[in-house]
Amino acid sequence: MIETLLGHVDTLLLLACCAGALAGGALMLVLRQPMRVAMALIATMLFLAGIYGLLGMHFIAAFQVLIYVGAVMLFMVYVIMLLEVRETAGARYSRLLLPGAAGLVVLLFVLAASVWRPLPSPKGEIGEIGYGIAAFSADFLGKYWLLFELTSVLLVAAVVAALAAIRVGRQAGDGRKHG
Amino acid sequence: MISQTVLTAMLPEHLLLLGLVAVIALEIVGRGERAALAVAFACVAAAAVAALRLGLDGYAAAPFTGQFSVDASTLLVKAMVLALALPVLLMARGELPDGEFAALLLSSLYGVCLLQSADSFPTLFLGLELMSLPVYVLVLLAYRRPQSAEAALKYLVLGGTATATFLMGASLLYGSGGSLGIDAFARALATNDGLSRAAVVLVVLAFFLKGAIVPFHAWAPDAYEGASVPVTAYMATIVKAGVLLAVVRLFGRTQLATPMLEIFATLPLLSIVWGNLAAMRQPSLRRMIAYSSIAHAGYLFYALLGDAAGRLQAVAFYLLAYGLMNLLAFAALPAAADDVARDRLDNLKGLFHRAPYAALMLAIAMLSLAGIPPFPGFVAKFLIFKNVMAAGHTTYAVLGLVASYLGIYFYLRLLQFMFMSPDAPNASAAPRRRLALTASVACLAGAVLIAVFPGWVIAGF
Amino acid sequence: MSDAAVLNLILFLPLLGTGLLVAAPAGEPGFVRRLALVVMIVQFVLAAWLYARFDSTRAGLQFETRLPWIAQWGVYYQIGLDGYNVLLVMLTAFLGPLVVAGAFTAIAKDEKLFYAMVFLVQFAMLGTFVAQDLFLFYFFWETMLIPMFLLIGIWGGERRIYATLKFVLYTAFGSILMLAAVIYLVWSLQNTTGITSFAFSDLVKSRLPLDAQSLLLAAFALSFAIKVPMVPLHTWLPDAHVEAPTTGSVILAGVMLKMGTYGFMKLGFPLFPDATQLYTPLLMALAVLSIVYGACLALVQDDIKKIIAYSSISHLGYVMLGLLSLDLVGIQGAIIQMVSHGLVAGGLFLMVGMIYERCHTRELRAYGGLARLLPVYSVFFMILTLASVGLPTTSGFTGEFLVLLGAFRAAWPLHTTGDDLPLVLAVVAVAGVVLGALYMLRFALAFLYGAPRAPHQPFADLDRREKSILGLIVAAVFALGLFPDEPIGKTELAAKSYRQLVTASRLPGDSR
Amino acid sequence: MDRTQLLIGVAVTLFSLGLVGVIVRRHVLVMLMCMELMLNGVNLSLVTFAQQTSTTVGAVLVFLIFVVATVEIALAIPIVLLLVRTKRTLDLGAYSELKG
Amino acid sequence: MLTAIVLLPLLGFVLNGVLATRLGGNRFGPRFVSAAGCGLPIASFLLVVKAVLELRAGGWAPLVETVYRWALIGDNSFEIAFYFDRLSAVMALVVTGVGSVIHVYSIGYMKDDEGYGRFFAYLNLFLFFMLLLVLGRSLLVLFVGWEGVGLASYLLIGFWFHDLANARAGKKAFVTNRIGDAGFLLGMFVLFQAFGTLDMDRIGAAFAGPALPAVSASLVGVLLFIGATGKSAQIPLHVWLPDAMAGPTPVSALIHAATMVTAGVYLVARMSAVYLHAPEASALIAVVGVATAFFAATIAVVQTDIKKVLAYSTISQLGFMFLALGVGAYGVAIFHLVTHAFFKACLFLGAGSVIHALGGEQDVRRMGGLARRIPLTFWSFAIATAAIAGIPPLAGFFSKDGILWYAFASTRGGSPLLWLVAAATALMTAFYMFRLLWLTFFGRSRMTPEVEHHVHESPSSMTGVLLLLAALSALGGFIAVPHFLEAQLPLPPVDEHLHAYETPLLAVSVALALAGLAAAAWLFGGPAERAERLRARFAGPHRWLSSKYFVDELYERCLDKPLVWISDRIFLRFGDRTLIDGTLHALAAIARGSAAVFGRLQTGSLHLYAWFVLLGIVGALLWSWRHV
Repeated sequence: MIETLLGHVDTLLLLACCAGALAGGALMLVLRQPMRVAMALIATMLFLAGIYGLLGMHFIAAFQVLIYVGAVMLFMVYVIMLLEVRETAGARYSRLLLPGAAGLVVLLFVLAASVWRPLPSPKGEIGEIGYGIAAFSADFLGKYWLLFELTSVLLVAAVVAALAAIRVGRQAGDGRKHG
Repeated sequence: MISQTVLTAMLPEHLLLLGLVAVIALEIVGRGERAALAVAFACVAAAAVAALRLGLDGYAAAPFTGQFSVDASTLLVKAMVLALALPVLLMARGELPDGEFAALLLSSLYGVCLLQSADSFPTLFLGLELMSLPVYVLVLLAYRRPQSAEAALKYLVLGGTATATFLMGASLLYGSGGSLGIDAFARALATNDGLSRAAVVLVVLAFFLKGAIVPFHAWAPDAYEGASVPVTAYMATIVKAGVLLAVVRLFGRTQLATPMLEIFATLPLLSIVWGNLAAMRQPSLRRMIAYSSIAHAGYLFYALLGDAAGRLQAVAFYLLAYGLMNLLAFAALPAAADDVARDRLDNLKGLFHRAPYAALMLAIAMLSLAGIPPFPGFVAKFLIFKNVMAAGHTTYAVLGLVASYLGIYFYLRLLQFMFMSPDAPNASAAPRRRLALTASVACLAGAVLIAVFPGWVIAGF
Repeated sequence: MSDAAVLNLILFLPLLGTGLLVAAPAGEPGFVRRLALVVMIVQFVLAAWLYARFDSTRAGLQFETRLPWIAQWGVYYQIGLDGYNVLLVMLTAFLGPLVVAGAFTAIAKDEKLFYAMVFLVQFAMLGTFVAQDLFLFYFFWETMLIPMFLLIGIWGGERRIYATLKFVLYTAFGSILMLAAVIYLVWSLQNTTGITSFAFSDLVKSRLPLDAQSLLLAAFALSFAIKVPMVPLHTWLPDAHVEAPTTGSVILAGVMLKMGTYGFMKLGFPLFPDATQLYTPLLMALAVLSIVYGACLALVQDDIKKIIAYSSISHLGYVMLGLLSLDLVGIQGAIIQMVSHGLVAGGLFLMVGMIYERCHTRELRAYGGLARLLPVYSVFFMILTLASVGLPTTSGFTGEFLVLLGAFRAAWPLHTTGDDLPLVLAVVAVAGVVLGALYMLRFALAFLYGAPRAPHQPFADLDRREKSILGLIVAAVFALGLFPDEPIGKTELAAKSYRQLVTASRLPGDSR
Repeated sequence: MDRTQLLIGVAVTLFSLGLVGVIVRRHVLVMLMCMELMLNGVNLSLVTFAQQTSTTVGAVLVFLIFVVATVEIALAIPIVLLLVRTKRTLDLGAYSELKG
Repeated sequence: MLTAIVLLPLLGFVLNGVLATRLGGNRFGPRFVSAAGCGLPIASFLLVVKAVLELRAGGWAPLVETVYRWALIGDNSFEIAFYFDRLSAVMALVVTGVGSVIHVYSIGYMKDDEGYGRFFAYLNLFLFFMLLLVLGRSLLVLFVGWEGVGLASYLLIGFWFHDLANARAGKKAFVTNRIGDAGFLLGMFVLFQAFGTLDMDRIGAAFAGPALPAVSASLVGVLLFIGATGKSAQIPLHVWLPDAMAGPTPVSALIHAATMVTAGVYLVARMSAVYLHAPEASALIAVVGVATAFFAATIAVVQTDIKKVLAYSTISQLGFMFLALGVGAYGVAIFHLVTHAFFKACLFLGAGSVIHALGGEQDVRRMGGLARRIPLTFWSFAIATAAIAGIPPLAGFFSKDGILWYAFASTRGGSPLLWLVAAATALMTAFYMFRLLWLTFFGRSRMTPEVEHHVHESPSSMTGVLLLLAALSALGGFIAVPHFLEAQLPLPPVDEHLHAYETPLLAVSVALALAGLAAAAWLFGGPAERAERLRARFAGPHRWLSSKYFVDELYERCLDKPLVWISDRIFLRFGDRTLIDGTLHALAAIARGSAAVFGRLQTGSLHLYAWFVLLGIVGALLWSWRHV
């Protein structure tokens, strides 16, 4: 019994992670406080990282935690804290709650029904790595280095854009101060 | 050797990148305001020339197999898009903080060019993002009125949704085919199971969303109105061009079959009708153009019904004519006290008596957009529907034409305002900017050229 | 200079004129007017020269030019004269100078734009007539809309916006369906015969099943019938005429309406002979309906221009009747009737314009006894009225007489074989002659006779310019009424080929 | 029901939740987070397939998505700040001046 | 030469019309007008005489003169050609002869009218078209003249156009004629599609030939006769002629008595070849003719306007002619046409002279006792009256007696019944004519003093013409027109056993004429109250007669009003405005409405936009399941 349980422990873990991720996603829609929503999102991300790990994509799991939780969400949380103190958000739901909910049901149904079919089950057991970080990074910097370069271009553009946006904001601020 | 190919094959992109770097450098040394636009102009022009030159030589290469490849038609398309960007730069002079504008425009153009050569979904994805992200901020740039922030946000959120949808589709494709090559899409189109269906649909819808097809169009009018004139022009012409050409590339030589055929006929048809009708009662030129661009997106996606052989020709020529006309319209739009007042249609009343040539140019642009001979818009429309008809979809072609009839009225309405109405009460004949004038003249010349010798242009693609 | 070159010159002279106008110095209306008039006169002279050189014994195109335009779709810039269009080209070129001269005093604002638009209309109309390539034809056909839109919309009357929008939207709707039909036609030609071509000469080789022919004919016919206009697609005409400036009305009535009938003769019927024969009864009925309907409506109008507008509907009904009779006499009559109506209606509209310049009203009630106030005017008016009534020795008679004769002659044999409809229609059409007299004389009665009465008196009788305009028109009217032999000779072969094309079945199966 | 199926199911569910979140939630920042949720759904499916087909490209794409997601937020925040400054609220319902 | 005959009056029209009106700035005065206006008709009269001589010299072989080809379509050639045979000769003589003298008369009559030049221009124009009509070889040319004289009459009736009533009368005449012309056209068409030509001699030959043509002669006959009824004011198209009296009196004499109105008679006679094969059509003509004659006469009995009386008498006489045509006595019809031209012209001109003398007074109730004041007019008028009444040996006697005889005896549809009605008509004719004579010239004067004061005899140019015409109406009967035409228009055969009746009938008709005279003399010669009493006794019938059987009112109610009503209510208001434009405006409204809806959907709320996206995705996915 225990053995069998231990035998399937990773399956259970996987199920648990999935459940957790879904729960987090669902919570995001219902929680009132943005901060709590952020927490829910972070939870979801962590659960996802867990799934990645269980699938053997440890490096992705790591980046998930590092970039998303570590960078993006931190930033997010910071902004929330920054704004929440001053600004008060309005009501929780938009007028489209019911249509949205209905949409959710239908969309779920449609998407699931579209993808719901036996897919070729993966090689090997859970936890057995599809391919290692070595192979991945080799490809990433070899076969796909164009993408790498382009990403850098994208980042440059992003930086410029962000600067521009901020500067616009500053100008507007000055405008309001002056006029 | 490789680097040699990379250099030539990506020459236009490189030039744009060069421009970007130069502009940033100028920003840093703080001389941006003056020279940025000039530098950008030079680089874009150079890139266009390079693309044209290579394209005419029939250069073809795949420096990154499976990621990026160019051939004659790709290069010519790039040349066209880049050429269309030049008037935008001319228009922008003095309307926007030049440095950022130039930089963002260049990077966005880079994305557009990338889209034309993308061979895999990751590249496509990067191209799309590289094209769109700067535009979100470009919309914001005209911070003459708070609405532009709102517009930018709407655009960003729906754009992000589009990206997510696109990626979802891509991932499903990946799942069904095990590859993210662009040809996976064609294969999925052919196969007939739920997963690939869903994948194809999601990808296509993402493009609909970017191209503003009903019911995914809602962001367009607000974004267009919120942006400043040159940016609106850019969005209406080049961004649309990028999206559409990417779609054409994505479909390659596959012929549409049901049910995708039906989706590709119905939604564009719907947006032709919707755009044409909704434009009838718009008070602002930019908003009107936005709806008209929704309708035109309809025509363009309609072209995908046509037979694969003539698809690129049709779309490219249409984009050329349509782009030139939009740019002409915006370039000819006389300056006014403030950005909001500028495109109130009421302020255009009696324009002919204040600025006859501006009025005439606007009129030409409108009529060409309406697809009335002798203006190029007619030939473009003809080409598209000819292809659709040639693919055997007679009914759809007829429906499309009839729907296009609905569009005539609101273009004429503008003519009516400019020529047949008494002068607007608070109409101020502001001095025209020389560069904008040049831009409009250039567009007009181009329009005349492609109207008189459409054959040459079509032969190119 | 070769004749073909002359034809091209005639066609592009208006464009040249537009260029000159743009270059012309601002604020010198006098110069602009004279420039416009000179250009038009040159054009007319050239046209007359070509007309003289037109060889009526040669079938097919003359003075032909054929250059590739959009080669990959087989679109050619192909123009030329043949029996179908020679008279209409002549008519257009003849009315050109008169139209311009007629506008001298009427148009007081934006002269440059005005004459430029007149030039563009002229260009488009001539192009439509001389085009021998379907794409080119459609190109010119549509091009005409815009200058007309502006002519009516800028220099028109109070409800000009409504009128001009109605005109454009009406016409454009027909054109859109025609465009679809054009594309389908060319495409099917490509599929069946393998040649990709828009040339009329190739298209008349196409063989289509009956249902396809019917649909295509419907599309073409819709567009042409709106232009003609045939009841029940006519309601744009009265508004357009009433609101348009005199020039616009003259161009409309003088030439533009003929483009509909010309389209039927050159394209609509010859391209789809079987469908045409299938639907001849319907079309004929509509033609006769137009005759009667137009006449009846003209009978109850109180607006001078509307009377003439509705009379146009009635007169063009005769043209359609003649074309549909497929009888040589009827066809020739139809062609003459086109020209005649161009002259007569054009002249009448010019005259209305002249009186309007003096009295600033189109209310028939406001007038009376003009014969005493404006004797010279009244003489010209009477002549044109009688021409419109179709009195012998005027062009109107030549047209109507031949049309009715042809229609009757075509209908009689059918009647003996038991199909009475055409005969009935022909008889009704003959009865239409009475209505014609009724409304025109009612008009003349209220207008010229009775106690002198008119607003803004006193005013001068016609001046030399107006006299010479009307003199030319009246001369043409009588010439066509007394000596129609010459023009009829020019169109003889065309009429024959038309009949031959429409009567020969071209279904896919049967062989010729 | 096998594993891939389950994971894809979860992925599309997260995607849908994100999309619906954009629809139903008024708070701007919440909405942005919902967009992130959509992307996470995509990531999950990509990773699943990558692992299943044991090809690297999927994983590569995941990395690109990380970057882009970050960038989107980075651009969204200043815009939101601007809006907040003018509208004095984070309620998306208030941002509807452009219409018609 | 024939061409010259036709063109001379046209020349007059051009000269007078251009040079002597305000069109040409009144370059030439009255003298020139009179010279051109009368000289050219007289010249063409002389030419006609010359032509007749040539004709005789040529053994009466028809002269043909082709002027030019009007049109050649396929193998159908339409030529403008003139044709001169006995019939045309007679007609041309009458037209130019009577025409010329009436021109001369007009010099005096229109002397001080401002439209002097215009008047002569119109008269010349009329003459031109009339000659075209009688000389034309093909029905086409004839039709040109036919419509042309209609135009001339239209212009001349409305000559004094400042009075709208005159113009209206002109319009009425033109339109009524047009109705007839429609029939005429159809007849022409039938003939054309049968023979491929419109030349009347060819058609005649075709009918005369051994093989009977395929076309129904009766149909042609009836159609052409419809045309004739229009021009010659037969029932039911007679309504225009009385109103046509609005024109100047010479016009009434020339156009509405002597020449134009007889065009119908000429047409039928000219197409006699057709009618010989169309007994039904002929019967119809006879019946219509006699009926017209009778009813017109009854109306004439009670008319009080001198010209109206003459007008109805004209209609009645035309009825006689058609009666003759109907029974196949074409020659006799033409004969009556000629004599009628003489005496009716004389009567009208006489009436004109009276009106002239009384300064425009036309009501016989305000005349009387003029015999001594204007003797020349009186005598000529009296002679013409006797002639029309059929008092032997004056012109009318012979022609009318011929008609009565053939109406009785012709084997081509003659019958005692026709004779009876015709005889009764003759009686009435005599009665109303003498009534007119008495009321005008005898008895006490009923004129107002100031009119009375300047009653004067007309100038010699007018009286001379009167006397000339009086002489002609006295002696015209001795011109044996039927005999002259017999070679071309043979008289119908008569049963042998009927010849016995010839003399008695002759006597009867003379008796009728005298009876009419006597009745008129008794009723109006004596004290006035006799007539009054009679009228009082038959008030009802009198009302019917004096208001012309209410035919005008009938037409007004049944034709004009409904036409206008349909045009206005059905076609204009319902058809154009409600049905067609209504539909279009509805469509436009729909477009506007949907535009508004689309606009409202664009609420600006990002939530909604996103929801649209979701909707789209769901919809597309669902759709994509089809044909899986």
